Amino acid sequence: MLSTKFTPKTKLTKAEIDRKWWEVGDYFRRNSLWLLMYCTGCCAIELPPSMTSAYDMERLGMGPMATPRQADILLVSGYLSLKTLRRLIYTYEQMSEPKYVVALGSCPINGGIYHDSHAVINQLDQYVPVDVYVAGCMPNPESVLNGFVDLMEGIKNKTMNGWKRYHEHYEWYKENQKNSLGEVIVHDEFHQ
Amino acid sequence: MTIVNFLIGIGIALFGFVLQTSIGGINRKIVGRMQKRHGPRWYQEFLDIFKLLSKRAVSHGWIFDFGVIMALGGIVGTAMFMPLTKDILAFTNNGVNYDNFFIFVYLLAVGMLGMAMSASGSGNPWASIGVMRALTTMLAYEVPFLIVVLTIINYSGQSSLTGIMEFQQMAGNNWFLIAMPLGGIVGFICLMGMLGKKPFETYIAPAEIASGPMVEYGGKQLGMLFILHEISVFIEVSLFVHLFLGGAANIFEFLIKYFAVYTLANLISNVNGRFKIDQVVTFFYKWPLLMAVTQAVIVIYFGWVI
Amino acid sequence: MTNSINNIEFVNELVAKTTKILKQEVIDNQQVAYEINTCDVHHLLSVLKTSGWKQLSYLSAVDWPEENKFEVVYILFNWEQPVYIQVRTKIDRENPVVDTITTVFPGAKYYEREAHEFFGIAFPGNPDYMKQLILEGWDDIPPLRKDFDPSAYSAKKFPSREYPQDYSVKDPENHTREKREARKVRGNALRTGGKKQ
Amino acid sequence: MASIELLILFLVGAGLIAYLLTKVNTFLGSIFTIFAVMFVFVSLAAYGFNMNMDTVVNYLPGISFSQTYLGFYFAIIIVFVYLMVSFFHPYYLNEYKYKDSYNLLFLLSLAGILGAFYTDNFLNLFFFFELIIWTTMFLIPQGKSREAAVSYFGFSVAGSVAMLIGIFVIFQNNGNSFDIATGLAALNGTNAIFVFILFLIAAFAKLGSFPLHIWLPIAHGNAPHPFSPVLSGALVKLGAFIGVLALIRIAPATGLFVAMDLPIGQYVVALLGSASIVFGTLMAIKEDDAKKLLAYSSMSHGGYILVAFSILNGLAFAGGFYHILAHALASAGAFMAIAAVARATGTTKMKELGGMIHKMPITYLAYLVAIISMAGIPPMGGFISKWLIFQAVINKGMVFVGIAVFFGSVGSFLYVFRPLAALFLGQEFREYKGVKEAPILMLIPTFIIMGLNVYTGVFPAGILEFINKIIVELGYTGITVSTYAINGSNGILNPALISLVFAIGVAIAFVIFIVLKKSRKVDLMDTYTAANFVHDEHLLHYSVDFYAPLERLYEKQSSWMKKFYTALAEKVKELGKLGKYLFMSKNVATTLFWIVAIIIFLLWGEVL
Repeated sequence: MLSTKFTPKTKLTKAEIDRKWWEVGDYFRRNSLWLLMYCTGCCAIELPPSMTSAYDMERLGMGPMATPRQADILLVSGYLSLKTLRRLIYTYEQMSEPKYVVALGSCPINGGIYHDSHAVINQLDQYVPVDVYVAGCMPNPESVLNGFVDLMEGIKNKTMNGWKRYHEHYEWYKENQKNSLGEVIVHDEFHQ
Repeated sequence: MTIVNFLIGIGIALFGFVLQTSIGGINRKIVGRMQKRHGPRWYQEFLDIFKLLSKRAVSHGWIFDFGVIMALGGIVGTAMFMPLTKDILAFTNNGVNYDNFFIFVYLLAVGMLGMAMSASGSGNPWASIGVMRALTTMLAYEVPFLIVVLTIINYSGQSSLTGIMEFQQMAGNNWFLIAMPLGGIVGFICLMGMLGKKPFETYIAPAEIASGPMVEYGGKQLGMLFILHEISVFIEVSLFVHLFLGGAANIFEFLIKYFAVYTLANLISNVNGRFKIDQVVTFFYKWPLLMAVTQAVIVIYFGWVI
Repeated sequence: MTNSINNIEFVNELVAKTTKILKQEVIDNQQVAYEINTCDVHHLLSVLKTSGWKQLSYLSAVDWPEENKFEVVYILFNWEQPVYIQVRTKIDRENPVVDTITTVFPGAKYYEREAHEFFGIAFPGNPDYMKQLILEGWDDIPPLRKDFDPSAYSAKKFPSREYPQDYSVKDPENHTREKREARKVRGNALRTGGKKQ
Repeated sequence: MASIELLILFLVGAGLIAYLLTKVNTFLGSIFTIFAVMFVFVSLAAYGFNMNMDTVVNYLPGISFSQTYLGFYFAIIIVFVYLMVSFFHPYYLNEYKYKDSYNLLFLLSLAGILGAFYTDNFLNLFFFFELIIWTTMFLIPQGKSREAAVSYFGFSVAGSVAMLIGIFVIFQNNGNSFDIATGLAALNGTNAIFVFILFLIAAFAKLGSFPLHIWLPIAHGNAPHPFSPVLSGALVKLGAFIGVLALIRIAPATGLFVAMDLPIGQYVVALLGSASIVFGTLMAIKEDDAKKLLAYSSMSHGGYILVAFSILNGLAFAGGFYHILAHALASAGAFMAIAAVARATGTTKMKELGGMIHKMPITYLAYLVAIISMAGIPPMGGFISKWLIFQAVINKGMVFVGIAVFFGSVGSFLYVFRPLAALFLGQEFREYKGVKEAPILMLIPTFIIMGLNVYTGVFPAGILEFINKIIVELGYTGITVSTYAINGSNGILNPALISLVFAIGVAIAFVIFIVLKKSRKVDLMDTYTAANFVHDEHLLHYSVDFYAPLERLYEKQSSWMKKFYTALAEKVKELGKLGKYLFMSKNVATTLFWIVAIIIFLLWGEVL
């Protein structure tokens, strides 16, 4: 409501100001998404064509980053064995917020062709919140980029709040992790 | 010295930030076109920086934050001294210009020290390795560069940047890039080292040491380091413009020269691989140093200047 | 001795001279396998090491539940004569114990730990063989034994996605062979520029 | 009026009292030492600045004093360092074997220093020098090794002998008078060159400059922790004093380099100083022990001082004198910080330490301020002096000296950063969990030195005006200094403005930092490890062979000087064996024969 001479200027509450700033922040966030590529599986091979001149991810403001602290998106490309899942959770918790998870391929969705392996998990969103799934075995670069555009739309519509879910349902996630992994942070002779 | 001088100084630092961030973005686009890509938007670097500032970062203790503040403070302070043209300059008093060349070299070092401290304070070994490489690279490029500057100051009798600028713009004097061709080449190679462009990009090396000193930063600290980086690039490229390209009589001349120098450095960078750190040192202490000394001997002891 | 057939003959002679061969198998002209008694393994490996097979490429096991045996396999390689030698020996499946060979090949330390982890074979003499190596915090019977059911384990440990309806495309009639033929024809047509062959 | 003679006698008496008190109670004796040094410092500061000291000698036979600005400048700096260090004594002396004599020797060496800088007689100068050398020689082995004392003494004696010969030449030249002023003035021709070289040998040996530098890291590295700041911040400056006598007061008329307008002798000294800078820098980069590293840095800074004094103009002298002050403050500060760490942890090896900042933040700040000054970065004192020296070097167009000067300046970043990263920053080691900040008495001098380091960098005008008096006294024109700005030969510097702008920059950065979202605090071990679980902080602390790729480039060459001196020592040993074989043989007749032969040889032409 515009303030005129006759209507007194409405004072915004702190929550409203925060929301406004958050929307401004969202504009920057969705136009500059940096990836941390967790290249575990075969879907990683789809990333070079989507980054280089054929599809050029950089025109969307996206680019690869070296460490989880700097990145916004944790890109899980392919199947996750127990060992990699432990590291994935560790990496996810190191990322600075807001953070998003994009999972490529069918393996993180339902285990894919490894659904009956003793070492590969079946469903990633039991352990960390996944914002966008890109199905396919493997998904081609168009669908990968489409997934990212979906993510941007979602950030605009405030639906991509997996990192908030992780905070809210922290116990539930930890419970699942514990059930499947035993302990998340392992101690053995190589890590002491 | 009034408050106005300080406001002008802050304005110059802000101008430098905006200028370099835009030109950096344009250069990313140029590189994209070179690689047959569409390239990012020209204002992409602004988006990146503001996004980083909006994120929630992690902190590894007070030195981690204090180092970043000290680094950005040092660089902003250095930028406040930088003259844009021979008249646009923050600190001037009764015809005396306080823009001594050594301020830029050593006040810039405060920033570097702050960043190194903060990076080491994060407790990450990659960061320490990156700092080690950055300091070693600095040891490599600084000496030939300073020898060339020694020649310039000795020949022109001025160590203030505006003084050097005016000396070059006087009738009968050439730009130092032309007057001292060997020194000019050395200066440009050293500029590449200062900017951390390939092949001297050893201390960032994202695929090798996980972006070196910046490994632990995210969110606002990284955003501040990006601002720091943009301003320090502004300082370094402007130094080259003022020292070797005759400075600028007006702001447009400055912009053109600045854009040309930065784009050339960027283009050269994009067709090069990366040196190992010891190769950087041996490279700089072989040809650039030899050329710099030759130039200095020619100019100082023989007085031969084009 | 550049000819690999000669090499294999040389190996045959060497092994026969050293120990009793239960079974011999020439896999190809660069690989040969011998099955020997468990007690002879140490001796044979030492002899082979001194004769040039300096590298222990791999150590693992095969599960034979019908025979109730584990077959431990040592693969050796020689950098001068290109022949892989597999030394196999069968041990009891109920009480799988075989002496360590770290005295001959110190690098076998990690292979033995791996074999212990995946088959449950004990290697007395190797102080570390009980430690975990690849599987972190494993809580079931060793997974490469044939009586281990990975599917059941997966169902037990890893929650699976539940679908309200079955999305999988199942072909009631088996047309896959005809489809393959048709694809072949189309491929040929493309390759030859539309001309029929 | 404070009398020099009484001050010296007071110090000797106080030394004896301190000895007795320390025997009773270490803490009491050390506190007494602090007050004794403080008394001397206050007397000097109160009367010395205006040349109001009483130089009449009533009691000491054969000794005479006079006062100069030059001598006072050195004396006040050194006494100040002594005062600061004496605050450390109460906490360290108990570790040493002969702790009773520590305070005695400390005060006696201070007496020697006062005498050396105030005397006007060469023989007295030599006597006081020997007093300093002998007292400090017994202080050094209280630390770790006797070898350190031996090598310190060996090089010092070489310097003393050279100086003594020089003094005799002057004595003969000056009509059998030991007077300093007339003696130096009377020198000319070949004699002047001869004395110049001899005095420079003494200066190089005391300053620890290339090629007489071997003792420096050994003595500094192994000296008692509270004595290293004295060695590096104060005693090394004795060499600079002799250097000033030789380079400026004697200044023999040798050939001239026209291009640089500089005598050849001076230019050679500048080149040797440059070698000292480069060599010290490279060795410091390689060193693993923090104290030895700082010792090599002292060597490199000694090179700067030599370079400054060999460029014969007021600007360079101002740089040199200012550098003496700045380096004394910086190196005392750095060594004292290391000493505090060594007290808490028991080691100075960088590979055994880490993360001390979380335990000792004030010590860390002291070290930080000291190294900023040492590396010549504004807003600390080292920047002013280096700027002045750069101005002089550039103005003279000394290209090759320039390479060394710039190399040392950038190289000093590399080596001073190493202890910072390895000792203070990085991972926090579990074995030092119980370590605490240094006690309050040790923090007092730390704060004072920190403040002075900043003061010398922000408001150098007052000090530079005093230095101008020295320069005028030496017969050169001083530099132009206004309240805030310093005029160089080709530019103007405003240190206060630089500091202010830096402060504004930091304020801006702080505002940016504070308005943004607050960061999440995480543990030091929670770092990016390529997603590996690391539970041992030692694995995440990168401090061993920090500059390995750089070191590899010169590791073969780095031991040349050491090998040369080892070979020399071997030769001397062999000579000694020969003498032993000839004289100490079992056959008495042979020994007698040699003795008679030598007596005849010595008396040939005199008596016989």
